[in-house]
Amino acid sequence: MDLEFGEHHARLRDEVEAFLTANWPSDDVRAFRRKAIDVGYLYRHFPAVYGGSEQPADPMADDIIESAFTAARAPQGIIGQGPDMVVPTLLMSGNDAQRERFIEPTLLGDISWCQGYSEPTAGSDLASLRSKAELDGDEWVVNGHKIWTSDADTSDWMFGLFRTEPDQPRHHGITFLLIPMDQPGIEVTPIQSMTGETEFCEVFLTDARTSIDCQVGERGGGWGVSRNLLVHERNLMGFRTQQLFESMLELARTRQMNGAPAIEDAGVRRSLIEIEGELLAAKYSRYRSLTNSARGNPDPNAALAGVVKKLHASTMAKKLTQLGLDLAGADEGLRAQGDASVDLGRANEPGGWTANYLFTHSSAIGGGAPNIQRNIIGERGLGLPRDLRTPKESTPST
Amino acid sequence: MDLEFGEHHARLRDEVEAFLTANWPSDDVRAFRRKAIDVGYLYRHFPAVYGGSEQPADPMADDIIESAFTAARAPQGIIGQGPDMVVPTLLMSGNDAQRERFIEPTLLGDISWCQGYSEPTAGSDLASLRSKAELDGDEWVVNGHKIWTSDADTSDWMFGLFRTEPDQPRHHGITFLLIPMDQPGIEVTPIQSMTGETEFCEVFLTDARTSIDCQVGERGGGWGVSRNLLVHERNLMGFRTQQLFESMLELARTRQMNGAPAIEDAGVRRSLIEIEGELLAAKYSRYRSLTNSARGNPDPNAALAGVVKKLHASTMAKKLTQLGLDLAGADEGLRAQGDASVDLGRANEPGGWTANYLFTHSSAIGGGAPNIQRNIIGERGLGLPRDLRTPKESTPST
Amino acid sequence: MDFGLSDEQLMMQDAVRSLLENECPVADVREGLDADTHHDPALWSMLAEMGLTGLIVPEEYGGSGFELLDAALLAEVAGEGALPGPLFGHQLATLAVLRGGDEAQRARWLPALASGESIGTIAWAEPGDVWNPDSWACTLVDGAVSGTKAHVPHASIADVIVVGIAGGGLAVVEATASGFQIEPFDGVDRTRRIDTVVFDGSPAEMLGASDVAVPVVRDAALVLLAADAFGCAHTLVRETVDYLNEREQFETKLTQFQGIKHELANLITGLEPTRALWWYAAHAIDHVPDDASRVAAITKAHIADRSTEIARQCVDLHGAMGYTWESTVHVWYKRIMFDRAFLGGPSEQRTRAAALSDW
Amino acid sequence: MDFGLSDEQLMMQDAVRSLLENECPVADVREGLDADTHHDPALWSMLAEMGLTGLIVPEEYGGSGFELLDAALLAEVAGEGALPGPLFGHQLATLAVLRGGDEAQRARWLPALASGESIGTIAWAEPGDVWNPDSWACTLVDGAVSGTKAHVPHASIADVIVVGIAGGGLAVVEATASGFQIEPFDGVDRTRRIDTVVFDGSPAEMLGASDVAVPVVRDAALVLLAADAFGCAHTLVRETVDYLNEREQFETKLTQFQGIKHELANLITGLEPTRALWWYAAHAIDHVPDDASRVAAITKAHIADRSTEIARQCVDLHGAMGYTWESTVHVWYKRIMFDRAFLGGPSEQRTRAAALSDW
Repeated sequence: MDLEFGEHHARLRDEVEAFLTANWPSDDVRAFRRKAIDVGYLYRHFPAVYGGSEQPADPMADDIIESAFTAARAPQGIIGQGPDMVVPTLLMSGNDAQRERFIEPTLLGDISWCQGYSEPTAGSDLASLRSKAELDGDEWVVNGHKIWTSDADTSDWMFGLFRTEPDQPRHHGITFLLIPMDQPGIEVTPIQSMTGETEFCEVFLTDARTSIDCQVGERGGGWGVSRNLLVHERNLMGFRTQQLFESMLELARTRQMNGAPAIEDAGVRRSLIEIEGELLAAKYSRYRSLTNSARGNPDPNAALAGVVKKLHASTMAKKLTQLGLDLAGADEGLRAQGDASVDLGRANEPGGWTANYLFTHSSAIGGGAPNIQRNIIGERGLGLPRDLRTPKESTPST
Repeated sequence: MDLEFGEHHARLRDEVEAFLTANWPSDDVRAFRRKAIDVGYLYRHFPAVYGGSEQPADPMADDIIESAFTAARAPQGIIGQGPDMVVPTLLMSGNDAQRERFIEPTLLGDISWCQGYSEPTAGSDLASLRSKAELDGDEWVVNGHKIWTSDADTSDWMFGLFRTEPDQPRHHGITFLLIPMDQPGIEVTPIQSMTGETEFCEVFLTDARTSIDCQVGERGGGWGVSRNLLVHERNLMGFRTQQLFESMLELARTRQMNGAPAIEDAGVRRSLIEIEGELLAAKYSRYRSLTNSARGNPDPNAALAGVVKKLHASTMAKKLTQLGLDLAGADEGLRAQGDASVDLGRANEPGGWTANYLFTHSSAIGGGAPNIQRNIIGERGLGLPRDLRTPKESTPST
Repeated sequence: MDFGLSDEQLMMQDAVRSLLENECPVADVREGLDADTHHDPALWSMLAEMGLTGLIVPEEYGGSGFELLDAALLAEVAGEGALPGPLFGHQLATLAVLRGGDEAQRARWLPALASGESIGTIAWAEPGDVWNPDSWACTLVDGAVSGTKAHVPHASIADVIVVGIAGGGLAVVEATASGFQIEPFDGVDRTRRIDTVVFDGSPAEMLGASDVAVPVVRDAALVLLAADAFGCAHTLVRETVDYLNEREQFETKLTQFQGIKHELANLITGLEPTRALWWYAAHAIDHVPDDASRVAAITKAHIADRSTEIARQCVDLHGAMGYTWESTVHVWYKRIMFDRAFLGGPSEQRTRAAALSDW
Repeated sequence: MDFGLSDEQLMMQDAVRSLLENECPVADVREGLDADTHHDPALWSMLAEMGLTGLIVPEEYGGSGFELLDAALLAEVAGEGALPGPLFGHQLATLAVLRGGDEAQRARWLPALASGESIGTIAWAEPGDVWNPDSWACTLVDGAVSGTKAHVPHASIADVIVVGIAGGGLAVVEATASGFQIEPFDGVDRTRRIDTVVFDGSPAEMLGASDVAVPVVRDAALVLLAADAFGCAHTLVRETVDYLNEREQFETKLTQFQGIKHELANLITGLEPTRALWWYAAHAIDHVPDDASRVAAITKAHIADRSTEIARQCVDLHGAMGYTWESTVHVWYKRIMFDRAFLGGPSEQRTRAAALSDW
């Protein structure tokens, strides 16, 4: 184990700062990103040949770069499902033409993506999805109804799962397709969330079309392709709790409780340390997982650590935002989210804690509801047998 | 609603104290109990004709009497399965001869009882019990193996469930029998518990015999008889947390934490109030339930309140003993139970908190494990459908 | 001793439940969240006709003459149905006049409050999370109130505003008076709007026995919030059961999964025993005054925690649908957030209760 | 950066696991609970032969020259197998001499401690729950120790006792010395016995750099306890899974019920991420000294809580059998109780960590 902040780290910090001084601010965000990739500061884990910077895993270097970019308010990697989900999927399951066509534009923000995954009758139980695609010459013709699709109204492309062999049961006969959003067969309707914002959409596909070149992996093999995707999605859903914790410390210093700053209250102090314990566990687990991937997975408990990550993150986020909202006092507790967002640096602005508190529930979307997580943990993590189910049909393993 | 501490309560307190001054201490505990019953101070809810004192429900009066008896160290009702389980069962399902024969001697301590209920392969799933009884003339001949039997080594009689119609499935064909323990066909082996004590026994029955007069209810109808019993058992298993809470307050006053009594620590204070909230909820729920029974059950949510009681009590006991053990400090946390017991008035003696802490696990025995409780709460309390089970056999309702 | 509800009390609750089901179903409540104020005068009249606006007002002033327990039972049903409108503030204002007013003041305000003709509210908090009467800064000088009050329930439609005054007094401002301005606050619970009220020399009259009324009003507020949260939480559990009973996953009814069953069982096990707790806390205000403040604080803290757990879990048990505006679960969830925060959260209440203990 | 175990570390753990499975299965551990001391010299020799008694001792003194992370990895496996005997105190005494001793003192004691020929222990606490070195009352006057030490691990078989001295120093008493008496304490964890030791003028020698050693020994103790509790908790989950896999109720395997599956999932979700936490806490003692004390306290508190939850739930998941002496679950349960209490529980550790924070 080696966590030294070595000389090369000090050097890196100086180099990053020099780079930022030289190149930011700039009017051309895209060009800036391209430069930052070329020197190895962004998309550090993606292959250079497809537009990444292909650096060895080094979370300390990641931290140094991220801190410097944040301090300079310089653009970092595109946040979203393109770099976090589509790119890894294409790297694992796409063909070279698809990688060439989509990866670099995605990393540079030229192509934005939304996910066509959940359906009204297929939430956590994806294998029951009904949207279908039929081959018409060299095009797939797609009909169906997707839901809980983030940013569908602003995205260029959708990636998703569609039933292509209707006679096959459950997760068989599903194909992974990429579909351009700007076409007459696609209609997008926003869904208002409990926060009052519209984070999600419904997407109606009526004879929408996409080229057979946009099929990823084998026809009927979409389930396998999507399983890789799920792993990445769960990483994405992790709550960036460290920044929120810093905001909470700031809050505890300023809020009065019984005539003194809350941070002097013995119980509050212990509660803060309790939450910090969770945060540190999550942080070092991330280091562990990065190291383990870089080494080719010698860690015998890595699978268990992987499957608990999302439930741990969402449990932690709930505890953290509850304490934050309570510490913020009744003025905040009674306040609507309003214009506040879940921008973690602004949690202490009016409505900020309410926003973060309510947002913890959005994790039920996409990454799988908590009880699905518990099943995965029990079955894949602890080797427990599968649930009892209604014996109507023998259900294939997911 | 009327909770006034009225004049009659003040009068009662004076009367009880006068009674105790006149009659206690005494060499003849049995005669003292008989007198205390006759004036209406003990076994207040059992019919007078069978040896109880048949008073109207009045928890405030109960509290007044119990406090005075406790202060005078005078004997109260026999604690145990006789008065708490056998007597109610005989009142509900026995015949007059059985009531005459068993109830008063049980209340006065002349007959002590143990429960022949669980078996090695039938714990929470009682319907799968295997011990059997066959009729031989006017005697039942009993063979089998009971386990988790409290005080079997010191009891005069066992009450229990035995399979009498082996061709009937599950909970059908089971009969409720009373069996004298002092006979050659019964062998008792103590089970050492994790605390080092022997609270439970195994009982091996080999051609043990009991008269057909000792069959309670119909032949094959023991399941119904036992369901009434279970309700009473769950009352019995309730943890007497109020006294333990008083001990914890005493502890918090004396223990030092960061150079001051623990009771001055802001976090400890809130934790104590949090636990007091649970205790008060349990206390007033008990008042509610007594009132509701006395009135003939008009309370529309009484069934729900009833089914959650035991899980609430055991959850509360776990929280309470954890805080107590932590407050008691490492000297106590490292200490074995030793000679300490779960005598609630002595929790602050060495080993007392360890004893109470470990004892919270004994609730898994008898009253049903927590997950069984959760099923009962979900199904009977919230009307949820029954669990999925292996479809091998359709299981009759328990 | 008798620790149960009377037939009249159960009937009152059932009658209100029926009224809300018919006149104000939750779908309508959700629709109204975007309205200017969430107050329906027709519904208010129906509540008034049932004697509920004057529930705790003695009959001599035209009220029903009931106790705080009855008010709490009403608050429970209001929580169950997420009843929008000014009832919460109205009950507290009425209580303040009843306990704090002299004979003339009672005679002046109670009849119209009891009949529902006047809507009352209470201006308790001040900006910066000031809830403790000892810290009030609003002044009453020469019969005129000046200062700012925060989180005043439904101030914009109130006729009678009871205002906390520096030194721990309570004064009454009539809405017809001049010299105050109302600024809506963007509250999380849009069924019970709260406003900021800035007084700048509004004519006002001090209640004669304010010192008696202040602790009673605070205790009552805590208990009414607890009863409301209890009602909300019970509904959330029932709504969740109903929703999940209709849903299937892996060809199985969701409620047949023990994971869901046991979660709901744990939640209801935390909640149901607290019913008797708030019953007692409400009863104590009228009958066991020495115990009332401490038990009210314990009760508010305890039920805030139990109902919050239920709210957060029940939202998650609805899956993605639980996160939408379309689902109604957020209506109760946010109402519980209000009940938790108003007058201070569990931590503040437990700190108060500990200070009131004879440890 | 490299945040993972080396092949050597994984092999060391596997080797110890195999040894314990073969030489000290848990059934034997349970049998030994009633013995006078739970120390098996043959097993100790095997551990010594594997280099484990001198794990952190530099090679120049005959040790293996590893780091505290390795000691913690050993503690994890010791917890997994509920290894009885003096290892815990031995590691701390060795560390005290290593970090606190001058060259002559190291040369005098380390070789025998490393080879396992000498068993070491640490006399840290004093009666009345005194764990803070600032409050130690034992005196060292003219080369003689007087005073009482509590909770000394396996004192009765120790050859070298490191004793905390008033003013925050550490002195070494050899068991061959006169002037002290050992009184067994009836401890809850009977795999690691603890004794009270009363010194009355025992010859002793002060370690030269005690001030350096004291915080390191305390941090190391906290981390070793955390790693032990982690190992215990992991085994309890595995044992529970195995036990329930074998059991049926209502003709269904118990582990097929979601109620059990989700409970176990929640428990392991709290536990598994803490593995990296104690790795880091152990690593920090050797490499990030500024962060070591604070992280050690956080880690001990956190893992004590997670492992306690697991212990209590896993006992209950065993049903009535879990309450018996015959079942082995209580062996780990009580070991976790020891790990939780020794040096002070979660509340004390969090209070310390907060005091060490730069808030």
